[in-house]
Amino acid sequence: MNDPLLSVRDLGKHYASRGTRLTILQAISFDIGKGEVVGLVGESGSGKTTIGRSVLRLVEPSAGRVRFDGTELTTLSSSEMRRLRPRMQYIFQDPFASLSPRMTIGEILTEGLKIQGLGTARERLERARRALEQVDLPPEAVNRYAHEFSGGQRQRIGIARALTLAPEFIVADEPVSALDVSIQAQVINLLRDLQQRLGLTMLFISHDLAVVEYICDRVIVLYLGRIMEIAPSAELYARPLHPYTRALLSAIPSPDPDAPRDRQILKGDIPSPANPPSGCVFRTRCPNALPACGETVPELREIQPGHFKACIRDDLN
Amino acid sequence: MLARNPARSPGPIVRSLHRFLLNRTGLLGLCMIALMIAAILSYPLWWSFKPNDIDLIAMNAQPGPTHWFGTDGVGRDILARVLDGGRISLLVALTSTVISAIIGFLIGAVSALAGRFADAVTMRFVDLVMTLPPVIFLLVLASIAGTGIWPTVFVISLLSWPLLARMVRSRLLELRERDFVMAARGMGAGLPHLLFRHGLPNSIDILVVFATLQIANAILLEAGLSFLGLGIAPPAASWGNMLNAARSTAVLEQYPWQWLFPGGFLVLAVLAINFIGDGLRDAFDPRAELN
Amino acid sequence: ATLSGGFDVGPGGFQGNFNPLAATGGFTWLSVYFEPLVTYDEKLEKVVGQLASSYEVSPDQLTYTFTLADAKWHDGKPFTAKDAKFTIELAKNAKTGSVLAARLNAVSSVEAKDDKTLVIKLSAPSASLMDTLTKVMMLPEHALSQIPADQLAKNTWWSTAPIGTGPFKFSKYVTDQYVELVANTDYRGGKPALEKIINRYFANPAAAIAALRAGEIQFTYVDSNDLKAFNDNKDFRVIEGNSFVVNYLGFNHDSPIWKDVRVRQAVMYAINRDAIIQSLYGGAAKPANCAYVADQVVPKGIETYAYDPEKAKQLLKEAGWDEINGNKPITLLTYYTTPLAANVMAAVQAMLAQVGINVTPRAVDTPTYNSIVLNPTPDVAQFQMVYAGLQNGPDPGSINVGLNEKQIPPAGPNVARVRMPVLTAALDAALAETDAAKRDGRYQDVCRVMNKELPWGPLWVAKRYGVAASKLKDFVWTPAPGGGPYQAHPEKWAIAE
Amino acid sequence: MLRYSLRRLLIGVGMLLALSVLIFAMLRLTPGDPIDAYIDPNIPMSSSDLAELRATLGLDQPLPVQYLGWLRQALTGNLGYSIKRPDQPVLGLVLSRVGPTVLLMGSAIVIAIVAGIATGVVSAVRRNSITDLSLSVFAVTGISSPPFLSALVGLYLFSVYFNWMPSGGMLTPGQEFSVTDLLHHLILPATLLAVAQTALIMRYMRASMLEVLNQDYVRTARAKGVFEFWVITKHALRNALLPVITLIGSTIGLAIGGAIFIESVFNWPGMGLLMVDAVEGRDYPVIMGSTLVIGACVIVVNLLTDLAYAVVDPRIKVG
Amino acid sequence: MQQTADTILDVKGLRTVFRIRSGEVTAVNSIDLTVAAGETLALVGESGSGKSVTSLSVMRLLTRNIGAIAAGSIHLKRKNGAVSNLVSLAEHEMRAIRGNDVGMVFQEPMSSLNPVYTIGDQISEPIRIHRWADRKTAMDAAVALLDSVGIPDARRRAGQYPHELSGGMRQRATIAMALACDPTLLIADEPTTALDVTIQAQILALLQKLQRERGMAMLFVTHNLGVVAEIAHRVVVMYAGRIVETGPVAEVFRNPRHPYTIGLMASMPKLGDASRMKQAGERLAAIPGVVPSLMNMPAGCAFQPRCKFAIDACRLALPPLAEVNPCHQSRCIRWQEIR
Ligand SMILES: Nc1ncnc2c1ncn2[C@@H]1O[C@H](COP(=O)(O)OP(=O)(O)OP(=O)(O)O)[C@@H](O)[C@H]1O
Ligand SMILES: Nc1ncnc2c1ncn2[C@@H]1O[C@H](COP(=O)(O)OP(=O)(O)OP(=O)(O)O)[C@@H](O)[C@H]1O
Ligand SMILES: [Mg+2]
Ligand SMILES: [Mg+2]
Ligand code: NI
Repeated sequence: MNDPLLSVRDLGKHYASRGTRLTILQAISFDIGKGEVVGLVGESGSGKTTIGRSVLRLVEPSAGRVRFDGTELTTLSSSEMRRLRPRMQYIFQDPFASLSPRMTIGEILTEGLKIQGLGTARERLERARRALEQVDLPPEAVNRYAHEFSGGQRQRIGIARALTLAPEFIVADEPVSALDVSIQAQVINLLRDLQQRLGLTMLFISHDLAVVEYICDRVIVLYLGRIMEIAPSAELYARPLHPYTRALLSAIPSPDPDAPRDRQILKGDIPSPANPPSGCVFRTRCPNALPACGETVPELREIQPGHFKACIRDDLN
Repeated sequence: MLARNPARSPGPIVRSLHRFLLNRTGLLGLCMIALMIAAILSYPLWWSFKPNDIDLIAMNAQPGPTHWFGTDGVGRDILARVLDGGRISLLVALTSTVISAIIGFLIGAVSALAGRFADAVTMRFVDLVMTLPPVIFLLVLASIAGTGIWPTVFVISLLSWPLLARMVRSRLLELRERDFVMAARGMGAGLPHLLFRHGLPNSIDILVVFATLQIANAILLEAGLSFLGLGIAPPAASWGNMLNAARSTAVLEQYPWQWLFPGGFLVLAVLAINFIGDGLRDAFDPRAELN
Repeated sequence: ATLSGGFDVGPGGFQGNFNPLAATGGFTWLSVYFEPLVTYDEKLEKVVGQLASSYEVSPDQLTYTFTLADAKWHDGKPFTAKDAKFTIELAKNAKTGSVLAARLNAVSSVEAKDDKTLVIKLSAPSASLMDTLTKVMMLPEHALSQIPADQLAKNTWWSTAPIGTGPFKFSKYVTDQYVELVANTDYRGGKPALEKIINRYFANPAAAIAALRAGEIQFTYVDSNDLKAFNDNKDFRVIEGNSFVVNYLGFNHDSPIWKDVRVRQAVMYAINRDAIIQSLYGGAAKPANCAYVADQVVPKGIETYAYDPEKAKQLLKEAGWDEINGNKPITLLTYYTTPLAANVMAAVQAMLAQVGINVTPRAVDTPTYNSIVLNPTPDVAQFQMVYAGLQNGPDPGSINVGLNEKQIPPAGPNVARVRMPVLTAALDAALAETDAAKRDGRYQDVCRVMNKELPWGPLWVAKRYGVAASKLKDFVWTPAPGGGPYQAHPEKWAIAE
Repeated sequence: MLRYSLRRLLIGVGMLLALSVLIFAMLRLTPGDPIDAYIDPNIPMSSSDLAELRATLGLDQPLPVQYLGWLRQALTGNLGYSIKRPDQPVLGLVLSRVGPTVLLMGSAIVIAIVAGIATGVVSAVRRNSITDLSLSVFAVTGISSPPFLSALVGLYLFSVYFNWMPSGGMLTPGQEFSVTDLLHHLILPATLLAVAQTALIMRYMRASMLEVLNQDYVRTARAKGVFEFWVITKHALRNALLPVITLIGSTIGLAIGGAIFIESVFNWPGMGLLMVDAVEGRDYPVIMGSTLVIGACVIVVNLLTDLAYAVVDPRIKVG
Repeated sequence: MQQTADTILDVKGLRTVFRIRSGEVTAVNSIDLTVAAGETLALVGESGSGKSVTSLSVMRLLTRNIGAIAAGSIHLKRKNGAVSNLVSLAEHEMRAIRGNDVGMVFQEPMSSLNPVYTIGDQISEPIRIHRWADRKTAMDAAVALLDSVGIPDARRRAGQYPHELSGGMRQRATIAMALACDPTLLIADEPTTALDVTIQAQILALLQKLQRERGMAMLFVTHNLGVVAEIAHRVVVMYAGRIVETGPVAEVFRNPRHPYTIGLMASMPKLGDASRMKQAGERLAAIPGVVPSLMNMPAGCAFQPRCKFAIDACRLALPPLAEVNPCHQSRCIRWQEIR
């Protein structure tokens, strides 16, 4: 991974809201190699979407640099950015909100091509039909509206839309969390097939650790806008190092009636970004917190090759 | 979910039409307006009186077999004038509604989508226009523009857009944050694309409500302009200036047909347009088929 | 008893300006509590004394001597010649906002000989002096002398505590609602029969009529087409009077299309004035063939321009109208915005269209009209013809400003830009005629010239109406231009219980 | 909240300044000046007088000079004297009209809000019923009847024909002030003024209510066993009001437009009447003054609606 | 299951229909359910399978002019011991039951709380309505309830508005609201679906604790099999408006006898399993196709178009609920063959 496709350094994002400063993201750094699928997990409000969008400059990051295939994105002008956009696409969480209710599927799928001025109307439509086939939908769907499809089908349409522009890099923002289990499996399979067939690089956002494990090569664990842990997925699930990751894994209910039910329940809620705890942001809910945790912000350290964590308690490893 | 429908389905326009035809009140409105327009356009063929022919002997005649709607203070046939006035009133109302809808939409949409600075400037401007008392605005614009159909259209258009601009703006501010707009931006969409591919279709309901209210408003504003000696120059009839005749107590009280008929037609037209508006709103909303 | 009325809706009256020096109308009301030295009689035929018990004019017409009546101001102080001198000097001083200043130009000096004798000296004889003096309401020197002339108009005295000599005293003014006067029990003509008079303000004539019919007021001006409701109603008395305003079609003589007199005649022949008067005015107007209708100034045997569309067409053909203008629309500007005027314009337009003159009426508000027509260099396209009115009485001389070549804007209000040497000569002769007996003859000459040359197309003089409740007794009112003043004897007005 | 209000008011002052420039420029673009308005074309005056009058009023000076002169005075709180009623300072004149206008508009708006909301709720709850249909026909008729016509018809019906109401004015002339007298004069114009507003509010209220009735929290309220009446009045109504409040705020300006006809027909001594008079008389100082006062009112009302919004909706924090 | 003395809810043959433009659709068909005191019955199934309609039918909260109960009975044992058939109760009687004998928790804690009233206000409302308590007593009770659902600093929280609370706290508040009048039955319609796993674990633990303490019956709707295993005693699997399998949780999950249940279990990515599957190049065992539309139901077994075990007989007639063992039933004619 000597030449990552995407390299994020010290990404920060804050919002000013009525005088108070909300720090949503702080010092986020990671790389994604070509053809790699990186998972981003964390609780609601931890800033996953914000990272995904900042990377594509769908929201403007407040600090840091994002380098895509050798180009620094944060300093590009909006027209230069526009030219680059087809190479990186976004898949949205909510299959209902992400498709315009007033456009036919054909219009939705050709929109990107039209914006980029690619092809004739006929060619664009052909491409839309092909994209539909790629996601196992009948090409006749071009004349229908989004509301005529089920959630899973819509999510496929959302994926097809991202594919029409033949991107190299995709940010998939919780693409399956709004779907039913049976459909979820279909879409995960589809995404994985596509990724492998097209050699896509992907940032896969999810709050469901089980799903992430299935599709990702590496996983980033986020808490309140800070990275807690990064590790190859097999490694992470086998040996989670950070107390937060452990808690997350333990909270997932298992359908296996024989599974042990001695789970560790985190106390309280994720704190507000308006007044994050000092030091380690997780310490207020951490079962292993020490007084020292409140003093310094733990840095992200490489504990084992490729396995990073931001926690001062090495005794837990 | 309707996912398992037969393979070929008709195009979006045909389906909008279909949805409109499903709407019973919309159709009723369409019939009303069609009848009215047919009458307005064809009346010279079947009605012997001309709108501007005076007949000082038959003045202020009651509705009856010769003059179905009676005559006015100089003996002009009210039916002919109502129909002839309908041409002008509907023309003025429709064109000025279209123009003010365009202005209001563009200003509101640009304000919402073109960044904070543009937003602040345009919204302050809209506020300014909205604080200006309409009488003064009307008077000044009108005296600059003069009389006639097009100046009237101009004045009415310029007076009516700010409220729409505000409504469109707040709708699009909300829309801007929606995922599918984000998706379009992610594909490199610029302002015009966002304006017309996303902003416009998603403001249709606001535009329709505005248009239905504005048509009534435009006809009334035209009446107000005639009142100030502007607007449609007499003796050309318009529903507005015919209603103005009711300013005279004699007409108001003793010759009510002189204002009841144009007033009735005005209300009918507005009612029909409201019905059509409701139908259109549904027709433009693909989701309406569901229930 | 209290009399309420809408004394201000109607000819030119406007409440809010309580300063008689600045008033161009509303004298019906003002003269209930103020009084001029002289005034018109009830029929508006001759000038009679009011605060002046008598007056004399020197043979050279340059010295006027007034003997003043024994009157008292409402605050009890006696009215003297010094007050009269003070008032006339104020009226002469344009700084006070006086609209009479120019008309009093001829006055060279005003002397108070003694308390009861006032002498006015003129630099040149003026036929209109007495008419002007009827509008000069006497003001108390003791109340106003302290106020600098240029501040006078802005003083609140006028609407809070004005003092006059009339039969009623100012009591209170409720902004934009009404003015209340109470009886001046010391009035020299006797104690008024009414206790109070209330003048209510109506922004809309329809509302005034509603109030009259609802019995809230006992008197108001009424438009001729609103009379129907009152004519057969024994609770009301309709009062009819001459408006002294001639309505005319003014040709803009700067526009080439009216150069040929045959075109102007054609306009006259094309309009069926009798029909309009009968139907639209309901007979409440008299046709005019020059600026006048009063018998003594209209000579016999002038052309009556009876309706004759064929002749009109013939005349137009002879004049070559097709070359002059043809079918191009001609703007017919007017400041009359009443429903009646709209009907008249429609009728005129239709009648002119029959002979091939295509006019487009345009009714605008008064300031717009004035700014167009009084503009020294008007836009002829906007203004080729006007439908307007001009006051022609009680003093026939008032017509001069609208027709005399010397009065073309900016000098004066000859808005039609009439440049007719014969007419100017006739007018000048009439105004210079100091012999009252010969004056009517001179005016007849003016009328003849007008009738022949048609500087305007004279149309008619409408009647004006007021309606009073029948229970109102001894109520004297006449629809005088500007509301008068005239001898109305408000002290005698009474209401039958 | 206080700081927010102050900031808004400060912006408001800037707006008023901009407004004054705009009006000043616009007024000078209208044909005719105060002197033109002063002249009765039937009784003409000689023109030398006119020039002199123009000079005393300063109308012969260049526009920026006139504006600055006006502004300098205005900043000291002196809005000049009315031209048509020279003995009345504009400020006093305008301020004396604010009360009646606020009274009239206020009662009309209260009527409109109460009636509009009530009918809107009824037609949303009984949607597609006969009641709903007739209410929407009423609304359309209300929206499409010209204000002067409804005022005149109302005047005729209630004052002349039935003789229930006085024909105009705010108080019976010559009588002592009494509240009943005032109400007696107020009720008809206020109701007529409210008609169009009612119709408008009703339509928006209906749409908004239909939206809210589908919300989860309405279902939750029913699941708690709340009486249907309270479900609608307590749980749904308050939420449905939110968009309507904005509407009310932004149509205040238009309502003033409608008030002009009512005020002139009913001779209500308010801003509308003053303004019409001033426009007819090209009484520049009064027009400037009253526009600024109306502008200030609109700004304050908008601020108040925003604050009201924050009161009704706890999610909105102003400041 | 037999109706026993402590059966709280007993639904028999419930059929609920919706009126749509083109006629009527049956959203829920012949549903039988019983829940005993202290017991949790889970209702699982995919979106649109009729879980919410079932729970709303029990509450009789279907919008009157759209949906209605067409057949069946719903017997509820009330707090006072009386058993009423909710289907035949008048609206005002039903109103007295809602929030009093039956509490309900909805999926979206944000949208099911009224944004313009404080939490305390909303929680005390059922107490004021059903117990005629005055404002102050009701508020005190609300604070106590908030405390019991584990919200720290309950008095201050009671004065806050929903938007000022986090998602987990909001859901706790709606639970407090449902429990305000000590109902005999709590219906929870996907109460944890909108929450994070960590918060979900908290809420599940809370519900279990409350149920133990109060001994109420619970009807728990969810689509997450993990949650079912965690919280429920018995499970009802629904598909397209009908029950396809029902039985004790452990039994059904260990030994599913309906292809749909089997598919559901298989399509869930299992923690720790994925890395192995990835290495082996295995795919997740997804059920192909989508849930059929109510307007367009396949003939016979509703699941047969997606079922890999389907045979011709499946298309002919609706399979009956077959008894696998006395407490375990499956609506599949091949239940014995499939594993
Ligand atoms: N425009 C904004 N203004 C202020 N705060 C914002 C804005 N957008 C997001 N936030 C805040 O940023 C934080 C992170 O939001 P984000 O959407 O990235 O979270 P997430 O991890 O994607 O959560 P979820 O799982 O719910 O999608 C949240 O606390 C959110 O409230
Ligand atoms: N108001 C309604 N009008 C028409 N059909 C409805 C209505 N409400 C629900 N339905 C239909 O009834 C069926 C069952 O819906 P229900 O809400 O019970 O599903 P669910 O199992 O709760 O799904 P989810 O997991 O998405 O909550 C669905 O097909 C739905 O489309
Ligand atoms: Mg997110
Ligand atoms: Mg549900
Ligand atoms: Ni989930």
